[in-house]
Amino acid sequence: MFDLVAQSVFSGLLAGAYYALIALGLALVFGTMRIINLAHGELVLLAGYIAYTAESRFGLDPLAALPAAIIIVALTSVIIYLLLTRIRVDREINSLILTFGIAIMLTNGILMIWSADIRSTTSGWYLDSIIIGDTLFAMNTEILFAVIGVLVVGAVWWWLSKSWYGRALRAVSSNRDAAKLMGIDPRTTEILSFAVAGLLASIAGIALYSGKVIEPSLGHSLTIKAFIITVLAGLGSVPGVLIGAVLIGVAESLTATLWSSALQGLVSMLLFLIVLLVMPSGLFGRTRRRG
Amino acid sequence: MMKYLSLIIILAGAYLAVPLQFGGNDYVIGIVVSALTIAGIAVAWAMLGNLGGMISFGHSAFFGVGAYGSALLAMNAGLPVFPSILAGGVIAGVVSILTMPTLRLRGPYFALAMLAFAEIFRILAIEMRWLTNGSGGLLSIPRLPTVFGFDFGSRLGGYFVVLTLVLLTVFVYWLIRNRPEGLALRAMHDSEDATLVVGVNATRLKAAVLVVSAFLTGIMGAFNAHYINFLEPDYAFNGSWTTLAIVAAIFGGYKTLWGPVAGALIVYLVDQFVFKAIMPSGHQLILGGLLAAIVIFSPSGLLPWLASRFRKEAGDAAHP
Amino acid sequence: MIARMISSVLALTLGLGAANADELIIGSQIPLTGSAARAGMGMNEGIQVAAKVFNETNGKHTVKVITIDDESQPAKAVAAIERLNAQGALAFTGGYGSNIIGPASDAAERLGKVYMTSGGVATELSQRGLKTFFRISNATGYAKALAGLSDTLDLQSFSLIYSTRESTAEVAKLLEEIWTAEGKKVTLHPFDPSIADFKPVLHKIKLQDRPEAIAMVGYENDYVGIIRAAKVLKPDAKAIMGTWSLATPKMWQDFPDLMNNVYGTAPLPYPAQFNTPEEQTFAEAYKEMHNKEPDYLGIFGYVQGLLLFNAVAEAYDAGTLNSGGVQDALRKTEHDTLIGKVIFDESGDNTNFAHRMAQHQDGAVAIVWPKESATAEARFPAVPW
Amino acid sequence: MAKLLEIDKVRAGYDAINVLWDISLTAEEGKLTCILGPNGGGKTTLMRAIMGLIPLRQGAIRFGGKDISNVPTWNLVADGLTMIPEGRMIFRDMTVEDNLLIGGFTRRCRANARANLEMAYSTFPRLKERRHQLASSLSGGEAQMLAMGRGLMEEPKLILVDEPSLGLSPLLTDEVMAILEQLKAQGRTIILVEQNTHKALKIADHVYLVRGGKVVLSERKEDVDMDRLHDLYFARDVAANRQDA
Repeated sequence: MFDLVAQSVFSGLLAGAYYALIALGLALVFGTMRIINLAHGELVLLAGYIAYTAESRFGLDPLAALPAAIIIVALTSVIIYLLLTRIRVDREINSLILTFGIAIMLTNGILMIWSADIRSTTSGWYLDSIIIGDTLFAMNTEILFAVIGVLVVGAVWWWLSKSWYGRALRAVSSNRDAAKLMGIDPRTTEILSFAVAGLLASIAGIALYSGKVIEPSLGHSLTIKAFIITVLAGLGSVPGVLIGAVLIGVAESLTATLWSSALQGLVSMLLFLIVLLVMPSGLFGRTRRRG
Repeated sequence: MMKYLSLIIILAGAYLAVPLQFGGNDYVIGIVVSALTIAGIAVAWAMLGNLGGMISFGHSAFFGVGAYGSALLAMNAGLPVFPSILAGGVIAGVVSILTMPTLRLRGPYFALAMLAFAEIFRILAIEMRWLTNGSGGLLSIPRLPTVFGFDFGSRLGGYFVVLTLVLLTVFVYWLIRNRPEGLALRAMHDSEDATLVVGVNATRLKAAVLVVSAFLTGIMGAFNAHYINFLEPDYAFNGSWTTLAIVAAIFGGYKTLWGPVAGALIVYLVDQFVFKAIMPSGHQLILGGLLAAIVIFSPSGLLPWLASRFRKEAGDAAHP
Repeated sequence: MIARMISSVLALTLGLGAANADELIIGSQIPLTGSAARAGMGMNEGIQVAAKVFNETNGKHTVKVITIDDESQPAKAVAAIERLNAQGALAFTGGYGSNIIGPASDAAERLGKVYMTSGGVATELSQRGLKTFFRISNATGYAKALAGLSDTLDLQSFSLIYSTRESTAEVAKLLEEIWTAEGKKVTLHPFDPSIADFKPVLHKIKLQDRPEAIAMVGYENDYVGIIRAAKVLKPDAKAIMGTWSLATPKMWQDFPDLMNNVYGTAPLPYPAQFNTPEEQTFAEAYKEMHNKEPDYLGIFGYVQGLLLFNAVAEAYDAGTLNSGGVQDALRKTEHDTLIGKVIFDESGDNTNFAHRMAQHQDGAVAIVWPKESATAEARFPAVPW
Repeated sequence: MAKLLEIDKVRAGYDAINVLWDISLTAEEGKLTCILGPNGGGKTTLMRAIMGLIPLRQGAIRFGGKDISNVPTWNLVADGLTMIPEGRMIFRDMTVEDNLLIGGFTRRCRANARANLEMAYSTFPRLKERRHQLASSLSGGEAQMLAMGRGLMEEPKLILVDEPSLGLSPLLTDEVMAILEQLKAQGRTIILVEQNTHKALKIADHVYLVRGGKVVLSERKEDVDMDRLHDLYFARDVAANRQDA
């Protein structure tokens, strides 16, 4: 029994770090601009398909596809931002609808380019198992991207809190006019943050491709997962994203172990609702309320 | 007077011209019925969005509950189909009480909390096998009956039923909108503080609108169950019931009475008849692009845009 | 003005469909987008091959297949059937997923035209008393094949991992019944289709169930996830087996390191050992059209298509198209097909449907059960890890 | 003395409402120019127009002889033009220190940001005590100090100060005025917008009175007649002599 739970928690932790990668880009844009990018999951998926093309067509390692993925995905992300700036009224709901429309376009575009077949890496190293202390099992890719996930969360946290542009981004989100008075061009800053969100989606997409199976209709569920984690974390809390993601990962994993994997979705949704209703600003959010 | 006249023309067209023109073509009528089903949900959704300022991503929860409720009552309790459709709506309304804690939430938080409810109901429908037959679903759900020699179970019969349901939904929406509470709710959209000063109990009103919206959505779900004669959790609680309705409502203009209906008809019919003919398997791409375009170019929706164009033209004509 | 526009558009989209004298129009309602797109595209390839083969070999008639994407949605599937009917279709084929086939075949029944599929296995589909519904596959056939193989291998305990979707859950239920009746030990592990990490499930199987065999009922992405998790955890099982979409050349090609020694249902071995002329014709046409080796969905699509085309042609010649001639032609005889003899009963089920079990053996898909069709010995005990 | 800022017949406002009506004034280098006027007279709108936060409808603004009428705000800041807005415009959900540091965002100031931070802390010791608190937790006076400290981080040539005494105790107001005087002594050019006539006049070199979107008085401080100023301020003499700068 102990082995069972230990492995379950271990798997959950690894899954959590991976979920954090998926959620981070969405959390960044939502935390700083109050925009929920419903096409975020599709951006992650797009990066996964770029890795697939790099691997199957050019024989490249999935990680080697990262630069190409970053360029294409970050560019797409910036285009989404530029479209979002065209919205004049009811920004909250209209940005949801606009990004939803873009998500539909991306899903169908991916389907047309890459067909409905499932894809996953064939690079053996990623899938080889690694055993820790004879009792904990994982794939190399899970360990690799868990480490990357933690590092990236740290890097984003540092960027937002310590760098000039990170600070500028927070300033723009806090008070746009005052930020201009500090010599900040809000558009440049926001374009940068969408580009960074695209970069994060690219890393997440490589993690997705090298550990899981991708198919064109996957984007939507990635977006939902990312949003749930963002809400659990609390608005604007980057470390909270990691903790919220790990919470979901471990909860899902323990549900599968102790109960049934058919109920994973139920448990994570209940967890989401409970946190939302009981802790109005999320696990680590600042004082801003949702009510 | 003009207003009533145009209403009469629309009604006559809907009840007479459409059946006369397309009554023999099950395919066209079938697509129109699907579009009207979306229209019904879209109106119920817009009611919550416009009156309560609450954007829900989880209306498929009420659609599914209404559908299962009605189907199970008709199949297991032997209730006649029309009363059981009504009962399905009532069940959806009652179930919406479970979701009321979410009324404390705002904006995207409310939207996603409702989505979580829809997902929870979907999984429950899979797991509660004794009641719902799990993922196997329900086949051969009783059709709409034949009344006074008219077969409501036919495509055309279904058309009349769903048309009437949609019109009733719009009528209910109109009634609520024009009551003082409706006005208060619309004001609340702009500022919650304002209504608190006026002395309206905002939360109770919102709760009432939620129940009505859930009831109307449940009715559409119940109708669909008896029209398609089939249910399974993934279908009944499918997110597309919500997203299509949102798309339709936004497209037509969710703050207007008829916008959601017009949006549903246009989006669905144009998508199925035109885009699908041009692009047989990727036509949703165009739909997505259209949606993005309307948000950018006419954010209040198509109907308000047309209305302003019309007024402008009329104004130009009056003052040459 | 608007009304005129709409009616002209309608005329445009509905008006194509006037039939040529001897060109038989067949409607194909199939998911090319949405959740079932993958399977739908595979089946569609088979149907197209069937049309090509029919048109080249029949001599007397040609068929024209009109395909409409049902977007994996029941209401659109029903609409597709009605639209195909308006375009002059004499019968329908296609369909994937019992949830979509159910309402679509209901619609076909109302129109009095045959609906032929291989994509829905739910038992209830053939218990609705429809006269025009036919399918060449069913859940029982898959379950029997898995159970038959495990008897031959003398396996006594199973961990059954299955998706909570309707067709997978149905096959799993049948398997559980068969094995339990035989006094074997079965532990069930249902999972939600959205699950991506199977390690917790496999770990449970490894430490608690300790089964002789792991059985999977799911789809390609599920198989890949399960076998990957098994490769990491290495449970001490003697065999791993699954149902459709598993023992296919494509799976080997895409996931060679996962598939070796895995058992799955398959109609034909691969590399195809095409012995009969019909098999050869099929294989050549398939390769020519799609530039790849045929897979199991293509075979089913081909078989269901060809059966239907022949029956329609027969009824056309007999002048019984409108008086139930197509279903009579389907019901009255046995049909020799790529997947063996097909015999339809009153409910439209293929009573002779029995699947074969194949095993991935170093790049080949070898039929290992039943003995009379076997192309190789089963490797046992053997797992991919 | 050189005219550092010239405002030439500027017209500006919000949406359908025009607030400034052909307003003209100048600020001389190294001097403290004080703009007085009643609430709603257009003082803050003028500040916002200078900073490019609202577009000009007519007229021109020159900074050091260069036309800056359509230059974006952030470029003006980079050129040494700074506005210290009222205390409400601090970044409430950032810490005090981050608020100050962001003042040094422009490329020109980044290298000196740390040194400037220490300077700001020595000017406003209270801020140093609260450096790690969220700005939203500050009192009104502290917020005003934060806004000033943040503005100084921008190493400005010309500082527009918008009603620094708003909501402050008399003691704190004196403190703020002393700091402004100090800045002037350092050779910076200052435009001070105030309602607190007496305290502002003490440190001003030139005085404008803005009412109804127009300049109704422009005088050197020495020439100011308090009674007349008050009459004009409260519009007691409608026929008052109108003077353009």
